[in-house]
Amino acid sequence: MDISNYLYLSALLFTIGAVGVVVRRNAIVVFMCIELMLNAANLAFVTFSRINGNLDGQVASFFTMVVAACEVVVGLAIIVTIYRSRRSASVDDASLLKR
Amino acid sequence: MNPYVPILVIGAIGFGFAAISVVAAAITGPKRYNRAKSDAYECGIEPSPQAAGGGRFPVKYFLTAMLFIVFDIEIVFLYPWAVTFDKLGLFGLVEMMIFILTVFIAYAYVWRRGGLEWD
Amino acid sequence: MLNLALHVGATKTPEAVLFWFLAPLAVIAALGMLMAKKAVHSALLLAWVMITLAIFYIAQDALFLGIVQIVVYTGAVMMLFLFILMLVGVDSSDSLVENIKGQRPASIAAAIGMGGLMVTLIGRASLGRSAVGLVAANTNGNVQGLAEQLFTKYVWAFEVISALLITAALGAMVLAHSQKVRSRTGQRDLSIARFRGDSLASAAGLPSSGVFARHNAVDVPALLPDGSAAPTSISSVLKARGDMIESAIFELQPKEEEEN
Amino acid sequence: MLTAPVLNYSLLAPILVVLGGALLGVLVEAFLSKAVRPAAQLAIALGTLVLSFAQIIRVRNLTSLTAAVNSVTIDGAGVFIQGTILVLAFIALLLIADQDNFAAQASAVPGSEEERSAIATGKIQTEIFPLTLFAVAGMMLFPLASDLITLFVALEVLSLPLYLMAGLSRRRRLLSQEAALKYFLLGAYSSAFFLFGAAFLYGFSGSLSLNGIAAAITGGQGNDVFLLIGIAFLSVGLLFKVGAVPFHSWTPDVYQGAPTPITAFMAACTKVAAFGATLRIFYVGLSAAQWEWKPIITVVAILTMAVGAIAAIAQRDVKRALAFSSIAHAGFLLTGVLALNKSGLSASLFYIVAYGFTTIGAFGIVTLVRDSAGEVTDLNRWIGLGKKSPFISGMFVLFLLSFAGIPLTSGFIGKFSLFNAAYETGNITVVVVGVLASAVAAFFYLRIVVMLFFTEPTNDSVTVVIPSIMTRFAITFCALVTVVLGVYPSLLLNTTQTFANFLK
Repeated sequence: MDISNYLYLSALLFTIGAVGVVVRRNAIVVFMCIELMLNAANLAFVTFSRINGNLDGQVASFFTMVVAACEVVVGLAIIVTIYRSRRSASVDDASLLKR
Repeated sequence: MNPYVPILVIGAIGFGFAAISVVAAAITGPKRYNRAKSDAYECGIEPSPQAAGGGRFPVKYFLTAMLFIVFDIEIVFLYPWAVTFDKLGLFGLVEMMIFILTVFIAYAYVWRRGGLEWD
Repeated sequence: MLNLALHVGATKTPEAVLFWFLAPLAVIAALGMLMAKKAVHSALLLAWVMITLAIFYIAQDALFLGIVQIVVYTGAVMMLFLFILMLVGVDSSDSLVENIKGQRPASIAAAIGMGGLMVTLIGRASLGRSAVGLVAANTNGNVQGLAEQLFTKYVWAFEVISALLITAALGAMVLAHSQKVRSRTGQRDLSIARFRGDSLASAAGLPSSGVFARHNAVDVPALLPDGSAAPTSISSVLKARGDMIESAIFELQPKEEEEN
Repeated sequence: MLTAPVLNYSLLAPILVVLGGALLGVLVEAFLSKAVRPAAQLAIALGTLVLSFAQIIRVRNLTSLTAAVNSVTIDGAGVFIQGTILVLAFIALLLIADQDNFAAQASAVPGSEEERSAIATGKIQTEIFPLTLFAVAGMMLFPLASDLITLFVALEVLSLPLYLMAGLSRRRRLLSQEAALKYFLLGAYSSAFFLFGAAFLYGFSGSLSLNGIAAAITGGQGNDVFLLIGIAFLSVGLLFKVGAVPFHSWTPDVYQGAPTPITAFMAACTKVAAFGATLRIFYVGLSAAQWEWKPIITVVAILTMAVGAIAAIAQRDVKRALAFSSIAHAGFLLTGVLALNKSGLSASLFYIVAYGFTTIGAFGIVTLVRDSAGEVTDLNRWIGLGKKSPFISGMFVLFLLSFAGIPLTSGFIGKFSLFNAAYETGNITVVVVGVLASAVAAFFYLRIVVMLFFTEPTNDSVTVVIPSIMTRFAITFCALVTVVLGVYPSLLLNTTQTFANFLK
């Protein structure tokens, strides 16, 4: 098998994630699609690390995981806040950011 | 791949055992159902149809989980540091101390603000 | 994959078997995540994709990353996602965000075009050198090699990460933690309230259910020495759930007339 | 035993000071009582920025490729951008310190009893100050970072606090929270693109450092397909951040929803930092591959200028209008990226200073125009404001004129030198579109001037509140900079000339 297959897989997963962000409406699912994209980028990093024969790619992938985890904390905190606000039917801002 | 073969074998055995147990129980065991048996087990109290709060978790679970992740990441950094501690020497120790102290400030903040209190 | 010009070194058969077994599953799971109606199903499918990727990392000589992927991503991040879904309601598929309208079909087409283009491009790529592999870089062990890079070459980024961790903790606290306006009533406050209250009747504590009662079930009130029922002896949880039986029916009938 | 990495703390001092100040802020949050916190936080934040600026002055003429192993490059342009961010952040912080704009308790559900009691007891969310400082630290690191990991980490350090702060508005909280969500989702989306591009650039060159990538491009031993994919995705990530046109849709919504002082901070400082990094990536890392990206960036620049200028006309909301104007300015700044020479860099540096001060000033005035329910951002209700408070309206007009690039304002000099640099390098199309877009934008700004000064006021509930001393200072300072740079541009132009160099 050819190592480039991993790159195809990475590109496919990235595309699926990118489509998902556009298609889905639920903020949590959109966020999961973004996580899928980050994972695809990580797979590319690890594969290239093997191709290039140095560990820089793996370090980059490691940093990505760590940073993504922080991002998840902040993002889900925002989603939770919105969810709690919306459930308490306050209608003074009903129009929101629609154009 | 070689070192992982035993792991795969263990995994296969574990999976096989679980599958065989479930199937065997389904085939050999007696099947006499009644309402009490199909109820959820709740220490003798009749289970209520839905948990308090409409089956939803309160926010404090979530807060705990979020704080867990923050310190989980710290641990993930500690592991490679510990493995290479002998090679890294003093500067590695200093770097890690700075890192831990910084994250400890976050801990102090969370603790003082009552983020770790359950109710 | 018609044109595989990128000959960066073939891998051994076990890895090929692993890849061709798991990669289609990963793609199917990712597509399922995209299509699934319920958010929980999406989350579980995403967790599966992540585990698959962890296996691929390990197969590609990135042992440590594989473990971190499982510990951080599947173990912590996906768990957090599931917590949120529990918070929002498991069966929720409601829309929380309004995307930009009208751009949807165009964006899907663009994204698929992008993906197709990428796959074609990678297919036509020729690296011009063979893959080096990580045997040399991993001689002292993968974790050791990674740690050496992490704590020397990328030490600055590592230190800056701590700022990110603090920001995350601050964010979680600011947005999700409600500070109590009143302090919690402790044991001391409670006992003061008992003795300084209107009556001393409950100073020694409330009666427990089943004491001098006609049943010893938890939802049956205790009887006070004068034969009247004490509703306070029943746990407030039962009361809140509406599982309490009317206390009056358990009271003893006054028998004074007969005696006189 | 490994050799210890050498961190040059003296050169990193500006960033370290800000990070230290932020940590101190968190400690204050943890251990000081509620009553002392606001004052202490403000003092710490302002003091930190001043101290950090003093460090900038100290290191201004030093250069180094190895200040933090190979992750950070200290050079003229980097130091200049850092200094700009510090001054802008200082001014923005004065606006932020007017705590009336922020939620009393962000975790309280809008409209709930808890929120009312939080407002009644005068609670204040003082975490905003350390968050701002963290964002500033990220912004200062972003344009200096010279490997892809550090770039990514800095990008997140600057973004995460901004995501949070965008949702902390005191009034119209649902709108604000939704803006935060939108900002977050699209920001994370763009980070994913950035990373995927970074992965392919790494695959192309085998190195994560910008210099390594540049060497691989000139060496020509890499795979051009990977390079192309890498540049494309990395650019998408960056263009998202600067708000260039196919990727701009988040800008108006976020600018409108976020609390106005945060919008000012975001619009000025984030754009400066993002352009600093963009300039470094394209000038240092990818300049040898300019034939691969120049055509696309040219199209993006043209689209950005055109859409920003035209869409602004249709806006009925001041903050949205200013957002579109900032999109147009991103387009102008992209012409500086296209120029790829010293005069282009120098002009870009001048432009970000001019743009930054003007933007903060304009948003600062938006915070002052209010009725009983809070800020009034509906343009129709600004009609005739010039008669009620000519001074503030006059200042607003000054900022608008600078946005439009009318002579005797800093905006004119900025645009002139940018277009000049682009013209020198033969990007005639871009210059023509730029001039046309400026003309369209000028029409829009003049319309606002007419509304403010030459139309009879219709409703009386809108007033300009008396600004606090801090806000007054901030706006006046911005106005002064706008005028002085317009009249004596050589004051700054000479400086940008000296500092306009990237160390490779």
